[in-house]
Amino acid sequence: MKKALFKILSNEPIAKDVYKLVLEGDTGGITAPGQFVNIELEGFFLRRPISVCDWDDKGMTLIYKTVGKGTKCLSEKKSGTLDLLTGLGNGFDLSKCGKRPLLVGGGVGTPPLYGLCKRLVERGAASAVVLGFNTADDVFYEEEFRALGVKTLVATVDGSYGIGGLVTDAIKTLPVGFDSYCACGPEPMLRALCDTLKIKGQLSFEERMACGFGVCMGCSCKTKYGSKRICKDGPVLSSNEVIW
Amino acid sequence: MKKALFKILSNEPIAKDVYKLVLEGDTGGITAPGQFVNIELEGFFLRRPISVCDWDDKGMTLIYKTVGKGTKCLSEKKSGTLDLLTGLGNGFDLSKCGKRPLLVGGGVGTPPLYGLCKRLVERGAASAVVLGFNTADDVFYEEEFRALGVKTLVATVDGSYGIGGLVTDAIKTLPVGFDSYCACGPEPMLRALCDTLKIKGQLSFEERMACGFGVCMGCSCKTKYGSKRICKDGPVLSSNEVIW
Amino acid sequence: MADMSVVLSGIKLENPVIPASGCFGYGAEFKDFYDLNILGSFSFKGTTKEPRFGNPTPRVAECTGGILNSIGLQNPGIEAVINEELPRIAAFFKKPVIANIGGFSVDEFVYCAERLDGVEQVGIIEVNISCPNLHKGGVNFGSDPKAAAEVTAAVRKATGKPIYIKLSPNVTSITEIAKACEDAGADGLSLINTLLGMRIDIKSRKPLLANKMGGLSGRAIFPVALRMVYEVRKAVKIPIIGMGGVASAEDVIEMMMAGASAVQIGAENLRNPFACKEIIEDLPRVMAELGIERLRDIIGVA
Amino acid sequence: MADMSVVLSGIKLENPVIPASGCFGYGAEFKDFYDLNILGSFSFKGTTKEPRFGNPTPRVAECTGGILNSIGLQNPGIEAVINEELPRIAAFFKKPVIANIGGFSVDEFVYCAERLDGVEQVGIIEVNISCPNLHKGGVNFGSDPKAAAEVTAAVRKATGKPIYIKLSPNVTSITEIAKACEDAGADGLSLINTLLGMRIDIKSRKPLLANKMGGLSGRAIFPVALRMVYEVRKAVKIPIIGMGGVASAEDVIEMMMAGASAVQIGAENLRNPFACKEIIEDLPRVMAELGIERLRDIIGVA
Ligand SMILES: Cc1cc2nc3c(=O)[nH]c(=O)nc-3n(C[C@H](O)[C@H](O)[C@H](O)COP(=O)(O)OP(=O)(O)OC[C@H]3O[C@@H](n4cnc5c(N)ncnc54)[C@H](O)[C@@H]3O)c2cc1C
Ligand SMILES: Cc1cc2nc3c(=O)[nH]c(=O)nc-3n(C[C@H](O)[C@H](O)[C@H](O)COP(=O)(O)OP(=O)(O)OC[C@H]3O[C@@H](n4cnc5c(N)ncnc54)[C@H](O)[C@@H]3O)c2cc1C
Ligand SMILES: Cc1cc2nc3c(=O)[nH]c(=O)nc-3n(C[C@H](O)[C@H](O)[C@H](O)COP(=O)(O)O)c2cc1C
Ligand SMILES: Cc1cc2nc3c(=O)[nH]c(=O)nc-3n(C[C@H](O)[C@H](O)[C@H](O)COP(=O)(O)O)c2cc1C
Ligand code: FES
Ligand code: FES
Repeated sequence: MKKALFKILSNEPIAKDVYKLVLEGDTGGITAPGQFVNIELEGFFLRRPISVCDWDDKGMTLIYKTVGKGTKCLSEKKSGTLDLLTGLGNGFDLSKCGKRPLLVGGGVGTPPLYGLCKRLVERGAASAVVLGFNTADDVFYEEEFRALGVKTLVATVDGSYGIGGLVTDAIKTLPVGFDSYCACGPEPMLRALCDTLKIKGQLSFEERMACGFGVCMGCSCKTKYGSKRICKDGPVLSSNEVIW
Repeated sequence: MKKALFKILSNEPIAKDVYKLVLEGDTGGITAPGQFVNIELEGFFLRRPISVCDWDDKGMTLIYKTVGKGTKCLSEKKSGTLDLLTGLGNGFDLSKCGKRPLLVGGGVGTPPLYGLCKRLVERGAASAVVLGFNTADDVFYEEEFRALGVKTLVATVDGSYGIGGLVTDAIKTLPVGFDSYCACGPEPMLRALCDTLKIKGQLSFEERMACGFGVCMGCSCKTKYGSKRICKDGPVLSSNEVIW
Repeated sequence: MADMSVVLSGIKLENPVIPASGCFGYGAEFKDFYDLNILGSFSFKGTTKEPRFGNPTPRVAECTGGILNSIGLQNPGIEAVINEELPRIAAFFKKPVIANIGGFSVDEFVYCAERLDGVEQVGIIEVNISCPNLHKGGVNFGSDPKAAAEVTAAVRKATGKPIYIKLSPNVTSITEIAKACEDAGADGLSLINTLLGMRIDIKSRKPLLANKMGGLSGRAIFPVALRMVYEVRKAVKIPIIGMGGVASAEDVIEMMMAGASAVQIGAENLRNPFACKEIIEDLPRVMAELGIERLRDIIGVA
Repeated sequence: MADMSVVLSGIKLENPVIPASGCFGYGAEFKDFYDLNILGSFSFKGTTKEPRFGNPTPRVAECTGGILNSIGLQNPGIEAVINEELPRIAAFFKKPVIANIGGFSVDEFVYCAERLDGVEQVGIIEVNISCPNLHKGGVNFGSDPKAAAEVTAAVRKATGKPIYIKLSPNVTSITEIAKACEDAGADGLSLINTLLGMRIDIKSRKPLLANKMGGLSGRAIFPVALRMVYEVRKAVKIPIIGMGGVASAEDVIEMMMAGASAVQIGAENLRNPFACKEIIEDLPRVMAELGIERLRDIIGVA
């Protein structure tokens, strides 16, 4: 965990109510894709947790949806600095992804998979990516994933773009043979994946958080191996420990 | 009273911890010199009352000292807008100033006298101005008053500038013959003036305020003619009604 | 068209938004800001038998998300209110007002209620038994179920108008006091009054308020107020006017979902004199967003 | 050199700044952020006889200037704390810790106190009789002077260590409960715990917290906490650890002027993990500005 000021380089919409925020600053706290940052916003008591979409040693990209007052306020910041806690959570474990990992993102659960995918590609893993959205207006980052050279399928619930249906429907159109999967998105999606895919998975969860660094016990969940803090022992849990 | 957004044109120090803030916006609510505005500052529950130093139909000038968190925060705003309630309080009554009014300002009580002096000069009243400060570093607006063509004396308590001593000492050096006085500054100064000057005076007071427009009764004071609200029935009281 | 109307003891309000006592004077200042007839009603400054100057100043102090006050019920006395303020109000406000009364003894409450009983303009008498700035060391009617019931029963006899007892949050069990008031004949309850608080000026090493302690109100107290409205709603059948930190149309809705039949707005008026107007204008939008057709349907749904 | 030291029941603290229970875990996460030995002490997460998962999630909700929590005392149980957490703490914290204990019965408090009695690392036992997230409908030891005295007397017998009773603000008279604890043998008092509050999600029309209500803490409650410390200070002779919304060096000083001998910082650590460090570093500057040479001289000056 590091606490640092980041400079806002840009903060523009890339889909309906979805913004891409590019920040410059010390990313030394970040150690794995799937980790998150916690953003201080003036006038709000708690910080807002947002997954790291991608990062390098100069800065990072975040993608977030405006769902309430905090994210709305964030979307209005076009310059200046933000106070962040970085490198929060465990993130995805690359070493457990195998050679042919399947990445599944739902809605604004998609961003952390991009940073993961990039690093998997660097390591030579032949990933495939399935992204699920509600409707065509919500779709983002399809091209960015393709640009990494991975097979990328998009499903929309209303069929207005890509494959009609859920990510699980899209997955059925892929050849079998994946040795693991990594997923981030709404809980029903995670559960459906867990139920249908018989391979090992890493699932990224959300929970209401206060601290985001493991001290308040706000975000606890029960797993097969005892209670875990989503913010510190997660957000990524392994498919075989989750109690649904 | 009007509520309006004002644009910050400039906000720069003009003496030790004293800032001059120039605002552009609808000044239609202001009807008399000595009135004040109440400034909303993000993160602070209450607005901050500041006297109008001068105004025209395009904007106004405020002068304030940084004494706490609110004024500190204000001093950091170099651009953008401010939400103001304007035209608060009664202000000085020009019609009661006579032909030779004496204006006395102490510290950051000085600003409202400038707007008053300007209007008195326009009406042909031959004013004289006495300004009191603690020390040379605190002095401001001496030249601005002179530029209005009025005799202007400055006193400093430590004698580091102008006449050494209090405003009452400086007043002694002036010829007699004033028919009224208007004053704004610390309460001991107002009281000393009231005790020594035997002519009628208009005195501008400060009190802790919540609303600033007369509804909360936060700022009440007892006068010889019943209780008054400093924010609405004041800030200017007449010397013969004040109970010290 | 969004239906914002609510009913308090047979009195239909166009909408549930009511400026709270002490933050709206007797309306005269606000009538210059906007047409007050858009309000559901308004609750005027707490009025006592005799005129009162109140406590020494400073009697307001800023806090994070709120304000402390120790006004101490400054008011011109019930006669002046009946003879001067109410006729003045009649000129700009055509709806029934809520008459907030304070007092130091049961007799004083009774006296004020009796005097207001015949005043047609008064829709509801709001009996403030919870002012934290009075009764130093003496009886605080709002902290004891028996005393609260005693005032309620006495005022009940003094007037045929609906009486709403305004409760203090500074108690171990607000439901106990609420029930005592209901049993003693209250038509409704107003809650909450301010939370007793204090600030110290670290430079002078003295309390910021001349009266040392004062009542905390404003956004900071919203969660406490909401909890109390929710608890009391489950404990009594009479309607509740909810208040404490309400500052937006969303807050009004949250307070109603907790169990309030109408909502008062206090300190927010002091920061923003247009608060009530803005909230009333914003309510239809928020209702539409949330799929609420009739505001009264959400009372106590949570 | 500014002298920031204070003394609690014979234990000298380098400075009065103590992270509050529940907002600092058992220190392990914070030791990675800064050297915890700069702290006066720290109060670890409320510990019960048996391990507890606590209440269902969501169990935190944001409010203006504060946070509601309904954690419900998640902890690994007293044995794990003694056998695992305390040895771990010993590796990074060389000062006596404050052991915060919770419980559902007098026996549970006694059990925990007895087990901690022999643990050298423990300087003070802080007895939390005021958790708003337990005892639904049952006894709340913190809201009744008799029950508070009973716990105090029983824990008093169980240990030779100084015991500080942590009081609830959700009461009509905190001084009455404070006095009962003093009479029953408390060495000191910690106040305040959280204010009972609630929020509703207006979209789902359900309480935001799965447990419906929770405890409000953070800056919003500072004026209430300060008032209670001030009141209790005038009513008892034993030292007070003040807390509730403290977020800056100025707040620490204000709390001490109200009567606190030391100050705990809770929710602010959650927004800013460096809060305690920054406050400790800022204290000498603020002391100099205010002309305070020895911090302990200002205890209760207001
Ligand atoms: C580990 C983690 C990673 C996340 N990554 C992303 C991301 O990359 N992109 C993105 O768009 N969103 C992400 N979220 C969700 C994001 O944190 C919420 O959408 C955001 O906090 C909402 O804030 P608000 O003020 O707009 O909403 P409000 O509803 O007004 O917020 C009120 C409170 O609830 C909390 N809250 C609301 N929704 C959520 C939620 N879904 N999860 C956790 N807390 C919530 C807020 O943080 C705040 O404390 C992530 C959440 C977590 C826990
Ligand atoms: C009618 C009126 C006109 C004023 N005109 C000017 C002016 O032209 N220039 C100027 O420099 N100052 C003026 N003041 C004083 C100015 O309002 C305060 O200095 C300012 O509010 C301090 O805010 P703060 O947050 O920096 O201080 P803090 O002490 O942190 O403020 C805490 C609270 O106390 C209030 N407060 C603090 N000092 C005063 C004070 N002296 N009077 C009233 N409230 C106070 C604040 O408004 C705030 O609510 C005027 C005050 C009044 C009442
Ligand atoms: C300055 C001020 C004066 C008040 N005076 C009264 C009063 O006279 N009678 C009363 O019943 N309540 C009075 N109150 C309490 C409010 O009516 C209300 O119950 C309380 O402030 C909580 O609501 P809020 O948070 O919206 O302000 C006063 C509050 C304030 C801030
Ligand atoms: C998330 C959270 C967990 C808490 N857990 C405990 C606890 O286990 N035991 C306890 O005595 N107090 C607990 N408290 C209360 C704090 O110690 C403190 O009394 C209260 O939060 C007020 O201080 P603050 O405003 O600085 O947070 C908890 C508070 C929070 C916010
Ligand atoms: S949010 Fe505090 S422990 Fe996870
Ligand atoms: S500040 Fe509210 S009446 Fe003057």
